[in-house]
Amino acid sequence: MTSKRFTKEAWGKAVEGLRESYKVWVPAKEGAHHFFKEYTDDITPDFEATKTRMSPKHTVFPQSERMFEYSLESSDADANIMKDTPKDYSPQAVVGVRPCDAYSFNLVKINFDNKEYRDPWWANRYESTTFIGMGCNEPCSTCFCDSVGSGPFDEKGLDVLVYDMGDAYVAKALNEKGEKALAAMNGGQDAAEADLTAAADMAAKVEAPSKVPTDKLRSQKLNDLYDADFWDELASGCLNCGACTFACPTCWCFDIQDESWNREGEVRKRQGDRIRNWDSCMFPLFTLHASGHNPRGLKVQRVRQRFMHKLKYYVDKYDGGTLCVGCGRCVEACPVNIDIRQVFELMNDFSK
Amino acid sequence: MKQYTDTIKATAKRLLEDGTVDCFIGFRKGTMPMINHPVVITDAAKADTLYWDGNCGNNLALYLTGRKADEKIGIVATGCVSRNINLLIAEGQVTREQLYIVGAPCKGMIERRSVEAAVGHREILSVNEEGEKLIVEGKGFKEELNRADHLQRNCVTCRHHNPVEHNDILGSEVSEPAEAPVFTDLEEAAAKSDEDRWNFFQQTFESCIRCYACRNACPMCYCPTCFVDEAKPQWVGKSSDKVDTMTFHFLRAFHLAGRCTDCGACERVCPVDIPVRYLTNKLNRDAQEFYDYSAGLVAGERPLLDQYKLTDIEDFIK
Amino acid sequence: MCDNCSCNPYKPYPVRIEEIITETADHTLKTFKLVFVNPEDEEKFKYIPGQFAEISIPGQGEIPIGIATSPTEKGFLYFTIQKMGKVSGYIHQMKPGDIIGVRGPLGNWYPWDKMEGKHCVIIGGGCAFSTLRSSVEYMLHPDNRPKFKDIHVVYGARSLKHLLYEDKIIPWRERDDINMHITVDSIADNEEKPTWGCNVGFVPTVVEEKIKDPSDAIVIICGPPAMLKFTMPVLDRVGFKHDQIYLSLENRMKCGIGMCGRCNVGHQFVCKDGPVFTLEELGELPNET
Amino acid sequence: MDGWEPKIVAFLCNWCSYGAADLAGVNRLQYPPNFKVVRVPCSGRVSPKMILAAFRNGADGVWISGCHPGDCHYIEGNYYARRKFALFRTLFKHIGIDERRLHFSWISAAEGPKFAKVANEVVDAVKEVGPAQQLVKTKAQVG
Repeated sequence: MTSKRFTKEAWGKAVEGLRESYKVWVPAKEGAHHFFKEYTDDITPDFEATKTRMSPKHTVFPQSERMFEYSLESSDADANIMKDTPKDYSPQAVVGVRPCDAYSFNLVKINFDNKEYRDPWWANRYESTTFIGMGCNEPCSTCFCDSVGSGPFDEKGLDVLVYDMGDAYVAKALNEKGEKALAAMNGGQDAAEADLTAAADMAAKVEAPSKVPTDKLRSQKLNDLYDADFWDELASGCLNCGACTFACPTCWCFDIQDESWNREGEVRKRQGDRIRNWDSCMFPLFTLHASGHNPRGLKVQRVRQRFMHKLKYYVDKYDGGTLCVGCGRCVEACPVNIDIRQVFELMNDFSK
Repeated sequence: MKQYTDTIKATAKRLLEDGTVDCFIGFRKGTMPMINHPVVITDAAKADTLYWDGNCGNNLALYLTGRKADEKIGIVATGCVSRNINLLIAEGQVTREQLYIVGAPCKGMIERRSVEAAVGHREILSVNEEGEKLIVEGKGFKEELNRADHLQRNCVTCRHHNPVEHNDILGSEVSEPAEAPVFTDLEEAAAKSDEDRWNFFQQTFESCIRCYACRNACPMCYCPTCFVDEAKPQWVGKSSDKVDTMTFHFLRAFHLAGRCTDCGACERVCPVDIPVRYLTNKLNRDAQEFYDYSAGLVAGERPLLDQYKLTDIEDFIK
Repeated sequence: MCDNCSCNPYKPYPVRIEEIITETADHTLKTFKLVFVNPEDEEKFKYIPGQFAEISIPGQGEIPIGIATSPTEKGFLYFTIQKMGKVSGYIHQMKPGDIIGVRGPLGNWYPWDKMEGKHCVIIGGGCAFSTLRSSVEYMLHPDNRPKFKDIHVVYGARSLKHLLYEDKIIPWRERDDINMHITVDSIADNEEKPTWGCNVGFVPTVVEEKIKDPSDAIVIICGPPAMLKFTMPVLDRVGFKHDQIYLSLENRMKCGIGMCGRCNVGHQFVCKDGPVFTLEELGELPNET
Repeated sequence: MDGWEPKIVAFLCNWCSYGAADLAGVNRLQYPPNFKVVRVPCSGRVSPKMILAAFRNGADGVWISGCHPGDCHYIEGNYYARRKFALFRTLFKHIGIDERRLHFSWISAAEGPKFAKVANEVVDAVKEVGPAQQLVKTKAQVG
């Protein structure tokens, strides 16, 4: 596999050049925070950005996405028939993605692309995406990636791993996709063996500042955790807003909505769209039946669902790790400081 | 602050122990700098975990709605929170008899974003309030800031620092500025053309992610079914489309006309830093100008839009 | 790279409403007879009794509804829909000839492999009888009937006016290869008692009276929560083990394919891992329905 | 814009302005046909979300008309409406929408001529501002 060394200036140019063959996403500052933005002429990438406010999940799974479109005008021959809407699956690259965020796509994949069903939009976009990740030399204080199966230099979700060596970036292709992307980046030189050794040495020393326990989650009884006594107080301060779920790289829940509007210039000729939007288990509407019955009508039930899904249901269902990559975004985004690190402790160390 | 914290702990413990209240609503110290964790405790043994400082900007009156009618509730209330309590009583959401209000005279809450900006967005590991100073520490830096320079914007324009309704009060009342506040953003908006205002509105609210934190943080947003969630008819779409987002924000703000105490909770909780008070403040100022009305100042007073005078302005009606 | 072909699990097959049958006198339940606009779609829509589909109305949305026809009935699908929310309210106003969509079939089905060679007890109440209609129709088909031993069906409705599928259930009573026990909660004084011998009483009571032997039998049950709550103890008393009892659940759904995240009970998705679960499986899950 | 005619949603109180519209018609008073009338039990019944719904669905203007103060069939509905709309109007302008799109009037059932006059004024005012673009729900701007 190829490895290249770029000066920081050359790297900036190389990423810019990558736009010729890829749609490129980069972290860029907007207001006080960084967000992953499509790299256009009016965007200034900032590869020093530690953690973007929102995860890069929207690069594969946009907050709102048109699924189908249709005419509601009965005089049209194709009225009420769902039509595919044009999609662009040309190659895209998410540059500067952090290893934890990239790993989140591995965890989410089983939801959207499994042996029973394949979500065409998520799966096609995922396949067309190359993750060019930036290792974390200095993880934030809220990070706990290495407790949950990822790490500051975790390669699992990445196609290229980039080390920030202070004066230069060392980029290492990890697979075919990565090779291809790296080949499309001009201006670097082949990395020397010493570069790679230095990078590996540096990476080996980095640890996420926060730690969470996970060893007992699998063996806990599901119903014991469900009935545990800590949920009420934990949930008491929750606003039931969706900030945590929207910021989270692994929260995949969505809603499907039909909306219609008047065709331009014509008042009664209706056109419609079927759109899917991010949804949140924090919202009462998420589970409300048309009859008015709601299996998760109480705040505490919804808070429990979020954490149980991440730290128990997913763990049990797929017999793997947690549905959490330790990015710490929810800890930062939560307006009432509900801290998932504490929930890990409560759930892992729970005894009846 | 230490004195407030100690008194809150002791009061909550006493009230829960002697059965004056069934639960007590307060804050715990957060796990991160500049954010605390609102909590409802029912166990006197946990009173010791309560805490108070300048990062208690969430409006605790939020937790008063939807509770049982016979539940006795203890709550810490700053000026704005006490006004919200008055409103909730007037709107029949809770009764005064249910409540034991521990008043907290307030010198304004700290604006996290402002402190973060002041240290150039380096990661902050701790912020300590020492008198009028804020000691901000992070990896490799320690800076001292003036507390007064980093208050929530609503606290700067606040004229009601002391609780208007309380059973006990923490410490002594603080002085309240007499002069009328200046709302710079409203002044600027008024000077703009319709088109510029529209563009500003659109750009400001465009980054909304529809998480509804602003709505959910507001103690006055307690409708069992919010208009956003209504399906028959559906008033507003749920995608991140601009028109839907703007419709949501416009109507959310309007539902607070004459009911907003400008506690700033909505703006504080926004994960993408939208200045949502831009809309509610306009309504607050017009309520003041047209009807000489500020929400929740007088116990028992009906909300603005639930009352009228024969002489109300009508110069806009043909 | 094929969201344009038919393997897109979100894309409904266009269907035409062929006929609308008003099932109950209060007009809250209607059965919609749907015919595929493209006849070749019927081949693709291969279903097994117990499955459901998303009824897709452009401009309104989708609702998950149990398939009431049996695969042995060719050329059309039945969906019995209660007027309730936005989409079901809308379809109740639609007319024959209107085009809508059907997406599926979705979910798992009743345990037909396990039921072979066994006695079968089918218990249903209210509008939940739809997938049970499908099941009985399927079992009574000459090709299938020999596979099963005795068939008992207990079906309850609120009143005579709320009985579904009278064109089927009354003739079934006459057959000697199935034991139909139809019951209504009550018959009003001014109502004529039907000549075909309807029971009066709640489903659990009728189950207690008619079902005596749990050995070598499978129970499939689908109905409103109250019916389930009071029938379960009866089944216990009769001696059914929890792995002999299969329930069909319902929950709010959107995608129907286990992706959108809302219909889970514990770690199981009602839409994909269900809707049919054994009572034993449900015992392992949180009581959150 | 040649030949463009504004679409205006008029929320008319059943007890007064709706009757006035009738009366104006019966008296053959000329007023423009640009209105889609929604009959409401009281001007106080009109909720801000209804006004927004009109604009979202392509209205170029909205006109709300109720009984004169003191004449409300429900005694005081229009007094509440007056406060509500005073604030609504300023918020509407605050977000940058031209106030000429929004009209309010008190017209009794006997005031056929006033109805015709105000109707003309409303149409003229909306024509001045032109077709509405803001807050109109069209194809969602999403991925």
